[in-house]
Amino acid sequence: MKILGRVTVILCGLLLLVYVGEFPDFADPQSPASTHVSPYYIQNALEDTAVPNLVTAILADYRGYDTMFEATVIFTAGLACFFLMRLPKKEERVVFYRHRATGVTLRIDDCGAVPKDTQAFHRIDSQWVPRDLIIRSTTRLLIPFVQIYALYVLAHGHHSPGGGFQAGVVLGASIILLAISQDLRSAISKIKEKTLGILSSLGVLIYAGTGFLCLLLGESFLDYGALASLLGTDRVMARSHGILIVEVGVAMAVMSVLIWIYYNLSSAGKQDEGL
Amino acid sequence: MTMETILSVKPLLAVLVSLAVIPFIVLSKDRNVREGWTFFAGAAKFLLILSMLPAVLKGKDVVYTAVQIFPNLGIAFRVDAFGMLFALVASSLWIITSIYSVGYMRSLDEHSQTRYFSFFAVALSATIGVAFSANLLTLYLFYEMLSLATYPLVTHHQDKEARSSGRKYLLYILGGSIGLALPAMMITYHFTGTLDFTTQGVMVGNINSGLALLLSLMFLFGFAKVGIMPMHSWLPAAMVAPTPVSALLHAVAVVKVGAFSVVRVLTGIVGVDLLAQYHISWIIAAIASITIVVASLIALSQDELKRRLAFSTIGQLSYIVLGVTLLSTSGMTGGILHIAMHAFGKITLFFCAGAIFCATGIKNISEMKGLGRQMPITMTAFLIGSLSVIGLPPCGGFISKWYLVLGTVESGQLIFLLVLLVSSLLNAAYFLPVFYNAFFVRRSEELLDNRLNEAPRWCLVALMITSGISIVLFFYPQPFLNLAKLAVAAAVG
Amino acid sequence: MIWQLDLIILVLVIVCAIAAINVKDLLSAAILLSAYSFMLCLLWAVMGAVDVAFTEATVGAGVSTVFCVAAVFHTTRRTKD
Amino acid sequence: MRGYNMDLLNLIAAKANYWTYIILMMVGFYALIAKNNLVKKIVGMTIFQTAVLLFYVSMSTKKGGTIPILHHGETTSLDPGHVSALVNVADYVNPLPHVLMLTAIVVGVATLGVALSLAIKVYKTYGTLEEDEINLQLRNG
Amino acid sequence: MLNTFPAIIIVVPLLAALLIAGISFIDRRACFPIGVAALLISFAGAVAMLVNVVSTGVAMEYRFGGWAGPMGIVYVIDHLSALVLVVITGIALVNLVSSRQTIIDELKEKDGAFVALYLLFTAGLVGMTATGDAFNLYVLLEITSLSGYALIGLGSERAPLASLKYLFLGTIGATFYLVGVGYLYIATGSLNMVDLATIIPGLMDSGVILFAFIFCMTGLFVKMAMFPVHGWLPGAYSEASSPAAGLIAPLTTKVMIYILIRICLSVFSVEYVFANLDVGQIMVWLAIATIVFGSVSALAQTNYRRMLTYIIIAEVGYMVGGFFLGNKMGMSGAMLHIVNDAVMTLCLFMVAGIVVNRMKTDDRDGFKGLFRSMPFTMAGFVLAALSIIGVPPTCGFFSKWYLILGGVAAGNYWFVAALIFSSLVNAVLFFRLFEIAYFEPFGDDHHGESPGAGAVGIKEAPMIMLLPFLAVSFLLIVLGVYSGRIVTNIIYFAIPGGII
Repeated sequence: MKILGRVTVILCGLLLLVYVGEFPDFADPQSPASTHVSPYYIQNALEDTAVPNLVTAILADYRGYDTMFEATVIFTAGLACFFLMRLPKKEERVVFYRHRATGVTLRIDDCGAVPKDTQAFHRIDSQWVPRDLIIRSTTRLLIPFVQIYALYVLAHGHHSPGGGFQAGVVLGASIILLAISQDLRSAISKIKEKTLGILSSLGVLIYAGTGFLCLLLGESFLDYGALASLLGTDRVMARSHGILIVEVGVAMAVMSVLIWIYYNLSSAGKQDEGL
Repeated sequence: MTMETILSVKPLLAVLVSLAVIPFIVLSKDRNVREGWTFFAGAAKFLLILSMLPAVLKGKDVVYTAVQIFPNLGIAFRVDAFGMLFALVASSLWIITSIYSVGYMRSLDEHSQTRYFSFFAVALSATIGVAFSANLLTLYLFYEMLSLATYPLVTHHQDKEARSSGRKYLLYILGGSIGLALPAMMITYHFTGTLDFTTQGVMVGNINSGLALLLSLMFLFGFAKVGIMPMHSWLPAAMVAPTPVSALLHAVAVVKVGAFSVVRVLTGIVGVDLLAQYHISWIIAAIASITIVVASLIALSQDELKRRLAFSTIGQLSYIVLGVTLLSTSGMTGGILHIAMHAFGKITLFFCAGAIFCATGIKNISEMKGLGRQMPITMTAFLIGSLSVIGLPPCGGFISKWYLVLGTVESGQLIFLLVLLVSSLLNAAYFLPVFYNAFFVRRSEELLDNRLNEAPRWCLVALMITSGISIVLFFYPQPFLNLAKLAVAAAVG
Repeated sequence: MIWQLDLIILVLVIVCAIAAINVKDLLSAAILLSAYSFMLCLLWAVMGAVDVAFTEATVGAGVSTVFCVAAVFHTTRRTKD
Repeated sequence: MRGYNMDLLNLIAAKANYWTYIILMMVGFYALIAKNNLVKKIVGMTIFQTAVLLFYVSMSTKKGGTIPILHHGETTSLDPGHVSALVNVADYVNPLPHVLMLTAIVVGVATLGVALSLAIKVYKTYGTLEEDEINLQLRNG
Repeated sequence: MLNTFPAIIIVVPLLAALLIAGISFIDRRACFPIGVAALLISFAGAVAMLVNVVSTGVAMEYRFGGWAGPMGIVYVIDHLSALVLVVITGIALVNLVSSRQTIIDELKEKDGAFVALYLLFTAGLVGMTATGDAFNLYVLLEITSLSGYALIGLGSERAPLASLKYLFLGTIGATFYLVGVGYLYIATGSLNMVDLATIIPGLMDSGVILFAFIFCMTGLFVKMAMFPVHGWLPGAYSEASSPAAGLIAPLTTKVMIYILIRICLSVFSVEYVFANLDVGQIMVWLAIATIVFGSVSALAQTNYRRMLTYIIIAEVGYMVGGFFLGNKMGMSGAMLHIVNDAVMTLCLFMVAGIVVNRMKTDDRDGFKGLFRSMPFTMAGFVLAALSIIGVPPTCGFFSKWYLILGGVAAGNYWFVAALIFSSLVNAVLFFRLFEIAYFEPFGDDHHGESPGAGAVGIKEAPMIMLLPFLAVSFLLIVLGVYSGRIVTNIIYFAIPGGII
């Protein structure tokens, strides 16, 4: 198998390398790719959509339909991970409790009664290490800023690199950071799986719903110009606003899906003890 | 010659009527009601076919197109003399066979008789469909339908033996039809652009001699039901079936459908002229005669009565093919006529074999010593049947064989005359000893009771009718003879 | 863009990739993968694909690595190749 | 066949990215078909997918082209009617492949997530990630 | 109204999927009806479009976001794609309805997620069929694949491994396709299929286009499980849960073949594929290898569903070979077989679903005595088997009819021989099953009541499974009878004029 693989790979590679010679030169302004369709975007994107960030303009308007399915892809992934991994809640297992003051750790088997006094005892993972003060406080300080930055990325996606997807990833990363620095349960107590599931579908629903709204308003699907009457602006600005709306949806979906996947992966579906 | 046609739905009805009663057969609680439906269907079918006879005798064709699948091809029916002859034989014999089956199945208390009668009806619909089909596609459709409908009948006993023989049956029949007949049909369609049966055949001018020969052979072996060697060995294997099924298989439906299809294709698709042009007809005739002789020789060595009958059937079927490939008027007449004559003779023999089994449980010829005293009617009918199959007066078989002999003389191929004579001698040699055993050999001492012990009444009625008919056909063969002559006229043009 | 820098990064990318699939420890493979993604992200930035670079940095170097680590944490670090 | 009659350095400079993409793709491809460990295969899969990104982004670049975000002055000062006249296509790199590759990255991470969760399930069933050991268990029933 | 249907048929399942995924966390009972309703709407839309396209004779075009191609993404519904859309939505609908009980039994509290993924899968297929944009096709392909991995992965105990293998190979295939699109883009600068078709003839002898073709074909071959790269299919389809298998097995390979046809005909022109490259012969030989391999290895299987998977592989060979014969008969045979084979496969997998539901096994021995215990199911099963074998008047016979005529017309008798061979093998396979169902368990004597009659009376599948199944098996005959009309009224329009 290895030999076969090597041979195949080397043959394919050589063949491809030879034919690279037929490509237009690297960074050649006259290559077909740079001369056929893309000039239209570069020249007209601004007046069509009033969005200087061409990538955002194309992403959310010209090829907005692709992007809707991009969001659907990530949503599908989250749903798939849930579908594959999630295990029904089982009570019979071994849990550990730690006495805050003394550091004594109680190992409670199936039938044992868990201590009620949460002030004195707190639940810990089976591979528990004492919390590092620096990490905890840094992350606690960091997370809000990360999230604010994410919101900036989302809001400013029209004029600068970024947009719904990046913002969503950053937001998700902030929660994942919380889950890693604390433990999974505290993250889950902040955002429940149910919330994530609903949020993720809601995010994509915002996107598809906006498109469908345009369809209902008599224009074609995802033609934000139709929203002009609702938003009370001209068609161009309506496109710009429409892009913002769907970006918000994408951000919601991506954030919640990434957290959702992380919950399931890091706890192998139990959603109880994580990394 | 321009054949005037009548547009009528009757052919379709004749095909469907026996399918239509199946729900009633299945749903009827009481078995008498069930058999009643069977007889009703048989009568209705027979009458429908009979009602078309006058028109056909006047030289008109009854045509009907059920479904137009391709622009120039569909499920279409065309009733001409040849098809009418076959349909008459099949439908009339179905009624008699049903009478017989009632007696046989009940006396042996066979299981799941409902299934038996239902598939019997399906088989008959398929047979009539083959008889009336106007193009090769329709014929193929009903041919396959028949193969599948007879499978549950052949394997009725559902034991290991039935399974192995059912396998053999399907292997030959389906293998032949899918593996040989289907491609041959497609190739024909590709080169000629049509599959309709026409008087002169469709291949002339479209297909060269070598391909024509190849295709004819593919059809000959592909329609394996005709039992041309080496595609014959499913027939003896299928003997595990209950006797009425064997009777249906060997006299009425299956094998005759094979013969019918081969003749249809040779005359309607390949065309007489093409057959005559190159030595195609001679080659097929040679294969047929080899089958005749070899099958008769094997039949001599069989001790189980039904197996002997089976091999005799293989031989007799090749008579039909041989007669048609003689390409002389009387030869073809004889061949086509033989479908009818052999049917009545052979079904009698099978009825007798079944009756003997019902009454005494004997299967082998060597045990039939002195059986004549015990069941005289059966053995007399057996004598008549064997005379008919051998081709001696006063039985219908004589007529067809007579025309065959004439045909060999007309076409001047005396080698085939020799084949016919030799095979007749062999037929006599393997049938008469049974009769001789039954009547003139003393039963061995220990079980010496000469009291009458006949088969169930229903069985006796059936076999008396068939033997009677085969005698009548000697004196009054006109209906079948005229049909056969018409068919030959249509084929030769 | 400076093609020397471009070349250097390209070489680094290849090195990271080959290392990632040949290292004998899955955790290090995950980390090398994130290094690889980060190199790519630099490459995108050099080529002016800022949005792609941003996404690659967040997803490739960030979230994918976390996923890989989580998976390795729940399976095993051992690997034969 | 312009690629052939060039001297080597230019050739490398002109095509280096495409070559790199092919090498990376082959590295990933090799890991995918020849590696024995499932997670290794997944790592290879990621490399395999990201190589395509390199291909697309490389074809989007232009000599002297800058990032595909129009300069702010133009957007604010003028009414949109004249923007197209002012924007010079050669100044901005081709944004379309970037868009496509954003989608491709998302697809990549989605596939990664699903693949990893499947791998965890496989490990829970067979207790190993090595394909040959799994096949051994399957053969022994 | 009608001009929005190209969007409706895909957006409605998508919205429904999202809705269900959300609702499944609140109230799971609402999921199933929503899914059925969405598929119903989608199916009705597809039928309406088919009628419209056939009656008017012009293809429907839909511009997403109001942008005309090549700037935006455009959907094009022509005769063939409308036909395939009807097949996809119809099969998805029937299978979902018929497998409701199984869904509740097999995946208890995850039924909401299942239905959502099911709808996403369907939406992806619909989009792939309708789209006129090469990259959009890739995105939808990935949606289909991801949901497919998930649906397959939650099956038997071995399912995750099978699904992971599928994921690896599927990713290779999809990525190859993506690279092919990239090569097309770098050579032409466009992603829109119509636009590409206008540009490519000028670049006939460019190596980049050649590699684009090779990459696209390789990717699609992996996805449709042609012979050398078929490895993922048997495991994936036989280990999946029966509702998932009933959706994925009939549709995936067929849609891939449709896409192959579409890309060959309307992106790379006929001249390029058959005249300039002249790959027809090679592809037909590949197809012959696939047919023979699939049939032979199907003989070796004792598990019913596993056997079916190898038959599917053989059928893929039918269609690819028929298409690359390059003449009118062969192509129409391939396109007709897309429809017929989808319905046949659905029928056979519904049998598998029923048997698994009743006998708790899909092994061959599970069929013992079924002819007596569930006669109606077996009647439909016999119909489906006859159709696969190719016995008139079932639809399988007629697509085979066209394929064989195409083979004869192209003078490629090896292909004809392969077709005949595989029909014979299918006959052997299915009659082996019938024997088991009909003879076993053996009784000692055949008199009186038949073997085992007292043991099992008639014990049919639940009506919600049985009725759709019988309807589908009856559809086999209807399709067969109308196949001539389907070909002359729909499929001939999909074949370019140059081909005789």
